[in-house]
Amino acid sequence: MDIDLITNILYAMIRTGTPLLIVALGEMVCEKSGVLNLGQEGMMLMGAVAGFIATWLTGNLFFGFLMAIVAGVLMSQLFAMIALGLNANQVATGLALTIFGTGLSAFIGSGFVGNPIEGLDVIAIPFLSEIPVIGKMLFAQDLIVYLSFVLFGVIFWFFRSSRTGLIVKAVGENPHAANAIGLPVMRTRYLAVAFGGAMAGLAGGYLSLAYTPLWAENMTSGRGWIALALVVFASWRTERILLGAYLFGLASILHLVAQGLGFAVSPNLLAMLPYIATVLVLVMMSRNQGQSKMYAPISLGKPFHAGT
Amino acid sequence: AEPFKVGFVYVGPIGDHGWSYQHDQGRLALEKHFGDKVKTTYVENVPEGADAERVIRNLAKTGHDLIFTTSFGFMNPTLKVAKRFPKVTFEHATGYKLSKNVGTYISNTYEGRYIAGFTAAKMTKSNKIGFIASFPIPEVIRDINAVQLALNKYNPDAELKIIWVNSWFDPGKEADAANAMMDQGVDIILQHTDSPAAMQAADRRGAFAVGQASDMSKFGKKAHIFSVVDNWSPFYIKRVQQVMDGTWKSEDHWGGMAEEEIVIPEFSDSIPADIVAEAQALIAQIKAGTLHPFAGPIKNKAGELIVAEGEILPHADLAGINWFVEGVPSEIPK
Amino acid sequence: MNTPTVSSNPDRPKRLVMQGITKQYPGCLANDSVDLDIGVGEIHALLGENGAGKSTLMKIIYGVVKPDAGQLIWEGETIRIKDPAHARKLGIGMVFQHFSLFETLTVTENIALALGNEADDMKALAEKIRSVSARYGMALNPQRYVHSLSVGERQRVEIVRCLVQDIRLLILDEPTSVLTPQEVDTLFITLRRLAEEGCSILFISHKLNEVKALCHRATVLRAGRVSGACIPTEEDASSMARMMVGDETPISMDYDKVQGQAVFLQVRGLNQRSDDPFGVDLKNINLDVHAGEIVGIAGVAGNGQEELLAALSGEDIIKNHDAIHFPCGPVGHLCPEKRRRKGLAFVPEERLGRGAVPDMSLKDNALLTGFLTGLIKNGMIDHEGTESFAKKIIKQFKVKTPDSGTHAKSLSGGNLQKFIIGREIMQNPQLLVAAHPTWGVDIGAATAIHQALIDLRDQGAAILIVSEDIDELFLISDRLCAICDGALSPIKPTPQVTLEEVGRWMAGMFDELLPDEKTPEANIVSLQSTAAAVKTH
Amino acid sequence: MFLKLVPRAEHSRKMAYLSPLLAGVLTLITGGVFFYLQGHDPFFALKTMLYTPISDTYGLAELCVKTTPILLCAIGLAIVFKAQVWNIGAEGQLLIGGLAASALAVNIIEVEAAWAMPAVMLAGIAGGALWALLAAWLKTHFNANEILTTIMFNYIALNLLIFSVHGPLKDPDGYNFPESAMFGDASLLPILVEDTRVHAGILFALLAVVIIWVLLARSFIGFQIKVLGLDASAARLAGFKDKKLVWITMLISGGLAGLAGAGEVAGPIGQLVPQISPGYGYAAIIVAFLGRLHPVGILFASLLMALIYMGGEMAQIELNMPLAITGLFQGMLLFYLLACDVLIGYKIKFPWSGMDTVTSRAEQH
Ligand SMILES: Nc1ncnc2c1ncn2[C@@H]1O[C@H](COP(=O)(O)OP(=O)(O)OP(=O)(O)O)[C@@H](O)[C@H]1O
Ligand SMILES: Nc1ncnc2c1ncn2[C@@H]1O[C@H](COP(=O)(O)OP(=O)(O)OP(=O)(O)O)[C@@H](O)[C@H]1O
Ligand SMILES: [Mg+2]
Ligand SMILES: [Mg+2]
Repeated sequence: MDIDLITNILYAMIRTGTPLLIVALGEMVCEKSGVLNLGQEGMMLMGAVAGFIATWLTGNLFFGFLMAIVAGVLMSQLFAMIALGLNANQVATGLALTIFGTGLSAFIGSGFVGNPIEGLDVIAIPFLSEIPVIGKMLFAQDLIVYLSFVLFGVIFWFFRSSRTGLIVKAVGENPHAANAIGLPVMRTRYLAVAFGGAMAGLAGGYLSLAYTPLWAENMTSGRGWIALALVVFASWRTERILLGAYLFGLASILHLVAQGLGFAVSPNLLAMLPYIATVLVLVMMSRNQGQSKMYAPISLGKPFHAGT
Repeated sequence: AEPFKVGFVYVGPIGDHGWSYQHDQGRLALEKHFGDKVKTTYVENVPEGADAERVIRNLAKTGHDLIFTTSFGFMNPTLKVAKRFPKVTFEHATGYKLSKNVGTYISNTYEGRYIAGFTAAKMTKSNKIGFIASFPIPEVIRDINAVQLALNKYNPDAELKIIWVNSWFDPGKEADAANAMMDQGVDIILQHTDSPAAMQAADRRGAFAVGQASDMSKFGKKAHIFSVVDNWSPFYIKRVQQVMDGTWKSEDHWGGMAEEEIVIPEFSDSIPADIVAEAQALIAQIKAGTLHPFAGPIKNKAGELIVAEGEILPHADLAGINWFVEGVPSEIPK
Repeated sequence: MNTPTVSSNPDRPKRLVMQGITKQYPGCLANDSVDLDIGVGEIHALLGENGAGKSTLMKIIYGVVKPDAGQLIWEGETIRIKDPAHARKLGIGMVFQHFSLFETLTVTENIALALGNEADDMKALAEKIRSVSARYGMALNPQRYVHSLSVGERQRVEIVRCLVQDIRLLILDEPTSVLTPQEVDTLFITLRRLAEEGCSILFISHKLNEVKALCHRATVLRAGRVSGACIPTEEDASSMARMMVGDETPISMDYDKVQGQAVFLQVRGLNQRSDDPFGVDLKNINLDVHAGEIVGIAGVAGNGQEELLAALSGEDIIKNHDAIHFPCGPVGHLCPEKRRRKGLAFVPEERLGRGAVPDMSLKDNALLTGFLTGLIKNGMIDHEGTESFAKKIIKQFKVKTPDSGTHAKSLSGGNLQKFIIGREIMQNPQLLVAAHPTWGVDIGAATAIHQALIDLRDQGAAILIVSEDIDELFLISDRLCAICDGALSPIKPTPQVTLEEVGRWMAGMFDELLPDEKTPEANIVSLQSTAAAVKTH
Repeated sequence: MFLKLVPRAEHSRKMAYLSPLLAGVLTLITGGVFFYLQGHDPFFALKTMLYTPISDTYGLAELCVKTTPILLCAIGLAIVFKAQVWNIGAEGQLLIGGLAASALAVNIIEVEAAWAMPAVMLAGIAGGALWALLAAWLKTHFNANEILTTIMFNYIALNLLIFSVHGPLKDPDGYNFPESAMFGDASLLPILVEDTRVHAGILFALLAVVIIWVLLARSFIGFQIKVLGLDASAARLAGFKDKKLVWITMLISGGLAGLAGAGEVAGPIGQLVPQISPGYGYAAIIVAFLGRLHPVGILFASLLMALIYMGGEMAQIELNMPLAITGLFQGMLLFYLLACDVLIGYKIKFPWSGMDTVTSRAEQH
């Protein structure tokens, strides 16, 4: 393998990992507050279709991304209304959201199939992007990739040192205690769900506006599920989400690269690699449990009703 | 009078902008052509499992006179339903089993592929040509062979890189595959998958790409050199007319450039004029029947002569082809 | 014990007056026009049976629960307390009965959360925590994670959380049930000091002698209503108990001590490393429990009780199988079910979540451990048998519940505890191991539970009680010891030990062993000589 | 929010039955409005979706065919979910079941003996069960989260299936197309009603419903499973072996999903094809929740789910609606049901309604 190939693989790893990273970060915040939203796929698709339509109609990519985020937030609030407002089972509500979002996005997007738009461009940062190997990977990406770096930093800081981060963690660990000491449990959860929705919408928009600038039904192809798995995989730690998203990104392009290089292994078997790798890493990580307990939101998925 | 009812069964969403989308364009052409005389119906996203039979049967039951089942996996269900509804006519795409009221049809995509192979052979600078493949079924293997045959003839130094993505439609993965190829020096990308994502990826990185199934020119202003378009309209119009007239016969239909079922709407300006002219000439020969991509001599990868000089690989063999011609660098995945 | 330093003074200015407070829960009126007032610098006790409505009333003051009717007058002004943040601003602090701490956060973070935005500077806060906790004699390391703290230390966090702010009314909901006598004394010193500084204190406890020692006034709640008030120093424990439970409920304050017969449970050289990084290792535990006696183990929570109980119940398998013997042979390797088959019954510390499944009916909860009494036939449940078993428990142990279909979680703590003890006793165990059998249970229910244990003992069962409540252990055990940091003190007949001695044991000072660090064998010898001493008595 | 939820002292049984009805009515109303806005006669459209597909024997038979795999997967999920073991892998287990069944069936095409069909079914059950046990093993031995492992195993199973159908199990006479040879008649599930496709699989599914119902309601194992799910530490203290229970529940649910897969390939399909399941394993998760993890509820829920799938097809045929409305309807129905379920545990208090009458505590006992 020559150096250019490695540079390119690393670059592609970041690009492939970015939508996963964004969704997974959003879902992690949501889960940290104790809410399990399995509707990622539905929210992403709605983000993708809304972003695409908005851009197609106005020609403005930023408006497109804005609408993608808005769509994600609206979908997440539908979830919140039922799962939080009405205390319904979160797993079932999330699944319903995915089914609903998949159907609705196909429905409203049907008139926009086959329309091309000008996708988001790469902005190479002068000098930095010239650094060998890592320059392209880190400094020759598009705005959303840079934004994802920023989001990662912000969320890392949020849970490490911010008071609001503490509140989110507290609400996710023990909502009854949080309520008893006067933390706004419900408001925190609504906001966390909304943030998760915004991130899923953004990631969906990234797919339809930057990654593959087009709209096609079901174009997320299961990335929402992978992101959900990533959160567990990362045992709710921000830095591991980053690692996991890029690892998965790498694994999912490596098998394509390997084929191009002429490895004579069945592509079906190669295609299993990312999944097998995930399981193996998970097994290795789970063996020492004490650590992950510290980060897991203990009340995840359990409904809370203040009962006053 | 009652309109003539035509039903379509699609394997994907009509929003895939590929295979099913193109069939639906054919359906729309029918409606346009016949106006009130014809009423069309479609069912999309029909899984090629247990559901297909019910969908086909429901179409037959609800008074459809002619039903097109547009994917290989619908073969056995189509035959089963056809047996039960002898008055209804069925046309199954890409299969190989016929019966009294079931015909089959397929398009000679390999003709378009041959032109693609030719153009790629002439235009590549890196001598690396990429092919994004879906599944190793005869149709795809046939097309890869057609490309390789063109390369063998026009640029034996060019290397064909094949990446199997195990999906007909996954824009992200198709784009990833295209990028992986370009990372390895590929400068012209062909695909046998449905989405225009690879075209877009090529466009961003200054490579060339050939569109597949539908006209993908919109998705790659610079990259798009031409698209090999499945044009089902003439065939659908012809068949509907035949069934209406009572002249329909069960047959295995292969339609290509001559029948206007495979069309290359236009060549982009980025191809040098002499290459375009040569390509046009090849097309004319194919239409005239004087050029056949699978005309002998053809050797397989092991170097055995499969088609002798002066012979043409017959449709019956093309239908189930499961070997690569000499020159394809990789094996058919098992 | 000390008597209150400030005598009750009805004329002191009022800090808080509650009038006609009413709170309706679905199916239950928790507070029914409650009137209560508390003066500046007053320590006021709130007494009542389980479910009398004490916690509800406190939560209303703290703004966690909104009253349906009635008004609060805070320092002369009628107010509505919107939420705990508001209450805190007014200078109200509350230590909840069920801790409201977050295990995955540090002490500082826990305290910061309750303080609101003023706690943004974590460094300064940690410093403040250190100084406040030192000032009131409750050492705390602000950097520790709460999950690594013992129950007593968690209690401190709860209290310090109130003290770091400017406190004017401190509410303590059953704060002493998890403390050692020494810790209780320290706490009381702190509280008295606070009161002297002018802070008002509302104090809930089921331990009447504590109330007597600490409080200036007491209000008694019964079934949501104020049923009486008194000056604790002018009453004795039993007269206050009568006010709480009425005349018909028996309250016993004394039981006979007896001598055991043959040894049933024999623990020899039990060493067990804890898997939990924050757990305690058991160190060379030696212990005999005879048939027909009650042995009590005192100790501050988090000193190895959980680990010892897990080893005895079979939740933890012992590597050295011989370490635990029943008369039928070694049982260290057996799972809980097999040990039960050999005569063990077990009452865990947590009623809900271990002793009983909250979301299952009492009937199903009866089956939970009662399945060995012939309720399973060919793998199928005998539903009628189970029903009648549950009904028998309910009847015999006077469990207050509409019927056996009620979910365990909707029973009050005391009633559920009676049900669980009843379930275990009804299986006629030869050995009953019970953890904290009356934790947080009111005096009426506690008496019933104690009586049931004594009855079981008199039928010849061996009983081992692990409790943090020393008074209880003195009341019902025939022999006593204490556990500290995973090691067991000598066991002595109850009449031969003093409260002070047990207190020292709980702090790890096992006098006999101190002079020359005796070997384990010697330890056994000394234990046996102790046992012999009992026999010769 | 303008509504206030007031918890009920006890769950309302009446509402438990009424809530699905209410959700159904709301779905019908919303669906009608939706169709109206799309320019269709709402009554005709709803009839087309929900009645036409099952208006004759063939339709009813098809309902059974479509219900069978969903029901088998969902009923198995009921039992793992009761144990709070989150097996999201019914899809993968179904695929492996179908694969294992096919691997046997294509090797006994010539066999005409009566054991062929049961053997094929058993192969499917074994395949599904083993696939599930793999996740169970990772959970009990390595603490690997089963949600994650089972999702990953779904993808792996799909790739294995595609690999096999393009490779070892491909019909040698099939022109290299990705499908196996047609199974021998003796391997196929018998048809129950002539002229339809309803096959013995539905009987297996119904039997499974009864067995799981007895298991959960009557058996001690079922009791242990429920306790484990509600309160793992109480289960441990009572001496129930949690690892064993995880294995048992995964075995049962994997086996049933495997049977579903075998039933598809040896039933309506009759051969192994790449697409034996359009996501039955995922649909089953929803069905299991819709049916509140109760066998009878699940039976109804899977019938309803199957009907909506068929209705979606019919709406395309008769009304030219896109397939997306299937998802819209399923999502809507689920949302409504989940929303209505709140009435089981809570009373809704409107801001304009006054205080509840205060019940005296004396009435309590
Ligand atoms: N959140 C709630 N929902 C419904 N009922 C409740 C709730 N909290 C308390 N109750 C009921 O209110 C009554 C009073 O409860 P409360 O907690 O005030 O009792 P308590 O006096 O603190 O008892 P204990 O001595 O056990 O602590 C109980 O009968 C209980 O059933
Ligand atoms: N959400 C609820 N619904 C119904 N009853 C409740 C609810 N929350 C609490 N209770 C009941 O309220 C009573 C008092 O609740 P609380 O949390 O104060 O515990 P408690 O009675 O003091 O328990 P313990 O005596 O075990 O310490 C208990 O009987 C409990 O069953
Ligand atoms: Mg209380
Ligand atoms: Mg209590």
